[in-house]
Amino acid sequence: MNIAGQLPYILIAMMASLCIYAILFKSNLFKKMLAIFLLTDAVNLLYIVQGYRSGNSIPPIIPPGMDPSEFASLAVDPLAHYFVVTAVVIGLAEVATLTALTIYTYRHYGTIETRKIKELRG
Amino acid sequence: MSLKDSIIGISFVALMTAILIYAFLGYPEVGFVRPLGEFYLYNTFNFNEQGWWSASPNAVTGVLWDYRGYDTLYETMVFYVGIVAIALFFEKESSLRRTSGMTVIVRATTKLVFVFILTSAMAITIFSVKTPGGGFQGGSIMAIAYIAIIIALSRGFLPELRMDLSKAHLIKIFGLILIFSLTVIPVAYSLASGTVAYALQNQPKPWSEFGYPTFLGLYSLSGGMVIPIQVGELVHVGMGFTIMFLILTEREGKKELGGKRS
Amino acid sequence: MMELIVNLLLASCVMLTAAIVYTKDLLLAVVLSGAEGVMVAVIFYLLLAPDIALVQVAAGVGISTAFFIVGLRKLRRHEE
Amino acid sequence: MNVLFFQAPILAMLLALMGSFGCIIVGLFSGRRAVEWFTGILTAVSLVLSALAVVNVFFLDEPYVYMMGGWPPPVGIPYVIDRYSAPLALVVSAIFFATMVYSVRYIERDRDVKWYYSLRFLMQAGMYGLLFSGDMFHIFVMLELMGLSAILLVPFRKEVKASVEAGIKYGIYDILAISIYYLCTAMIFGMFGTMTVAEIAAKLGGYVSPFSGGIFANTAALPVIIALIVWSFTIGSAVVPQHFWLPDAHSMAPSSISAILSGLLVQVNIAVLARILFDGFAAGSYPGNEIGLHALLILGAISSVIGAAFMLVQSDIKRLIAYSTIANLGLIAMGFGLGTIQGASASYLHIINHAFVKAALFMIAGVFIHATGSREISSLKGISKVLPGTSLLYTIGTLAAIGFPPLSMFWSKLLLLFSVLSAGGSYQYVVVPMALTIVLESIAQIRLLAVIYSGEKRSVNCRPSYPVIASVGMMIGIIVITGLMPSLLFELGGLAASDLLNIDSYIDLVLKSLNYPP
Repeated sequence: MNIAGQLPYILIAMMASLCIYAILFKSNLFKKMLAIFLLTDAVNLLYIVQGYRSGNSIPPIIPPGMDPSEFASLAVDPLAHYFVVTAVVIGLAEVATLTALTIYTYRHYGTIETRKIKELRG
Repeated sequence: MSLKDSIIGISFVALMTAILIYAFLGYPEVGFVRPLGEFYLYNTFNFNEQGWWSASPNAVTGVLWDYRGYDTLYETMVFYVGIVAIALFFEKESSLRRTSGMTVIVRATTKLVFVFILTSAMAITIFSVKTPGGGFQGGSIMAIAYIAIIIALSRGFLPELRMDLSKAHLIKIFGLILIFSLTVIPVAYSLASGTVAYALQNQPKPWSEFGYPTFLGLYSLSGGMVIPIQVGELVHVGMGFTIMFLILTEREGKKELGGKRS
Repeated sequence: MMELIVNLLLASCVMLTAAIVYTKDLLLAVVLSGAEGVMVAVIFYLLLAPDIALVQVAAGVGISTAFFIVGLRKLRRHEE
Repeated sequence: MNVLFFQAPILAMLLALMGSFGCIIVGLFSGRRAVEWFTGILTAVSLVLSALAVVNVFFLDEPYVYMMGGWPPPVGIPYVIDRYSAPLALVVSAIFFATMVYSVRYIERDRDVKWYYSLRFLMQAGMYGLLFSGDMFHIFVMLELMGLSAILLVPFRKEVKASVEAGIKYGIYDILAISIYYLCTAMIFGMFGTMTVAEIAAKLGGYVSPFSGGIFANTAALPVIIALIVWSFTIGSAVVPQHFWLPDAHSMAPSSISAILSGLLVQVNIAVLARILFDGFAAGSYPGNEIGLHALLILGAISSVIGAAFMLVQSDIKRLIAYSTIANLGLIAMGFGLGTIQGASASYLHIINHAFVKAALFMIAGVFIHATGSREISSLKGISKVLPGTSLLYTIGTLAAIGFPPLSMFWSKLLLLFSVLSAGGSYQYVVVPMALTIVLESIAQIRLLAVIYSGEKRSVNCRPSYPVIASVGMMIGIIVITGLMPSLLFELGGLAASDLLNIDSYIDLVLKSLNYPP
């Protein structure tokens, strides 16, 4: 085990836990929404970090004339990049949905603090 | 924030971090590519292994619309749900009225910049098989052109560019129809010919003969169906963001809500 | 060297996240999240992911921040 | 192999996708009748297509893998069409068809129907995808599709304060669950280097894939990943202690949506969780991975008792039915948590039966609420004198829900009890919460029936129209007919559970789906 080599994982774990804390315990709906967005960012970082190749690496776009097997031994992981593209788009859709609902909650209740919204029974 | 909240917060974050770090301690050090990634890199533009290729030099684009295209199709639909969210909650019967009072120079400059941004969005999309980019990136940039006009000038400038809400909806759905028809054409081929072909199949394979044509002679155009489907994505995403911002920046009337404010 | 820069950027992302969670001013939180998005984009670029960096700049920073600000205009600026 | 049968499940899914934007075009150019006809025809065709898939898998051919884009499993996304997923997809299609017929008159006073039908179609496509998918990341995308459209349909009547609040509560927690699942996919990617469910199980057994290699991290971290996945899916399927969003969301949604949410959405979540735990993490055979099953068993036991106990104190008919959903999901989780083939087959049958019963109950509750204009149970007094037919249907549905022989849920509850008793060891003590749940639920439901049949004749606002009765009748008919054929049900459950629990055959099916080179 090597702490320095795993430092990115540890930092990402802290970021993800902070976001999960904010979603669960913060009372403000807008803050919860921001935390959801940042949690997606944290996991995106985890993917990209895992797909990185140290040393003399190149982006996953084949330069003209390069041999595929040489390219495969040089470039970084395209699969991880793919997952992140998908997740960013999905994150925006989540934000749009939650923004719409939050604004409507504010119009109905005049507040977006979940502590103060106690219309329904538990 | 009270003391009790702080203690709960710090202990929760510490606990959660400890659990995650415990999981990550068994992970390998950062800095190597897993074999599946190398498989995509090796095969994506390999003329010697044409049964396994996606004909796209950009491996991310190849994974995006060929190897895992079905994921991306539904990711597009998730984005569509996001547009529906805004449209369902805020769309009202309102028309965009043309604004007046801007000088000819402002109009001309804006149109010029607008055309420039639109062209670059188009380029990012079409050349995504060669360079970084793609339908989503291009669509976002196209939307930024519209959003900049909405925020910096006014919503009323959009009719000047022959754009309004229902037209944006129609163009967006046109993009979706393009994506959808490219998805079902292999299935329709399979039903018509009685052979096996799979949804969203791009290139012919030894076990399944259907394939979209690939143009490799024209230097930059390749990837079979990847480019047209990216154009569909560009239109869908660009118009989707435009619709969202058109609806959201609308001035709020006083009497719009039946419910009372408490 | 590059690992060091990436780790530093990641650490500042953690700090920014903590600040976003802590602050009571929602507009400040939005601005900070925009800054965080820029840092994430820089990390993506340094880790040789130009595709993702482009998505992150266009969507993760530009459009989402605009979205948050437009949404926040219809809400109250401060947390209670 | 017939090509139409081969493509049928995917065609059903693509039709649902087409419907989602087709509705908007039809809505832009013509009126709501056209939208309804369009939706109805597409839903009916997808019902036929998923029936074809079931026929194919059971009678004509073996289970098979549909390789999306033509790519074999670790490279592309496999759709596993087997005897576990195909019948559930047929249930999804049937309930969507019934609620479609029901919606025509039920939401006729609402505006924006085109968005309503569009979101319904997307939810349907998401459910098909979740049931068939054999890829962890695809499950994430589909959870997002199903979840977001459900979150938007709950506050569809956005003028109602409480429904918007239920929507945002459901939204925050469901999206939290999906985000945690996304974190899990990243950890799985780092550990296994693949997203295919079957390959994860194979690699735990020592397999080295020609495409994606072996395992890259210490498997000591696996219990953490499994715990996070169970956490995420138990939020989605409302197992105690994460059940609090369900009564609000399911009671505040329009009744046609409540039927889908309560009958399908939560149970699709738990079916997918069973798929991941049994086939992905090889819960039965790999040591250390039973943690997920134990969590399901314990949480399920607590969940069922609490859900049934809360049923006793409800005064709102839809909340009562929603709490009954929590109790029944607890029973299903307990059945899967046993880890035996009897338990899995009992839970599987309970999922199917409960789906039809709960959909029927919510649909009739919607009729009652329209008729009396109130959601209170006390205001239902005397309704049986005015609406005798509807009340009779409701009685049959309730009797099925409490497990009255020979209706369908009797058999699955019986099988659940048997499976617990035959599991041996300390597992058999689980029979206590199970029996307690069944008794408490029966008391609450029978009290509701007693209210309906008491009181004097009263006036009602409106009577149910023909399509509404037809759709409810379809559901009740299915309940009665399946209850009369227990041997067929048992056989179906046994086949599905063997497909679910037999990890080796699942791995063979998925990883050897491409016979090239032969």
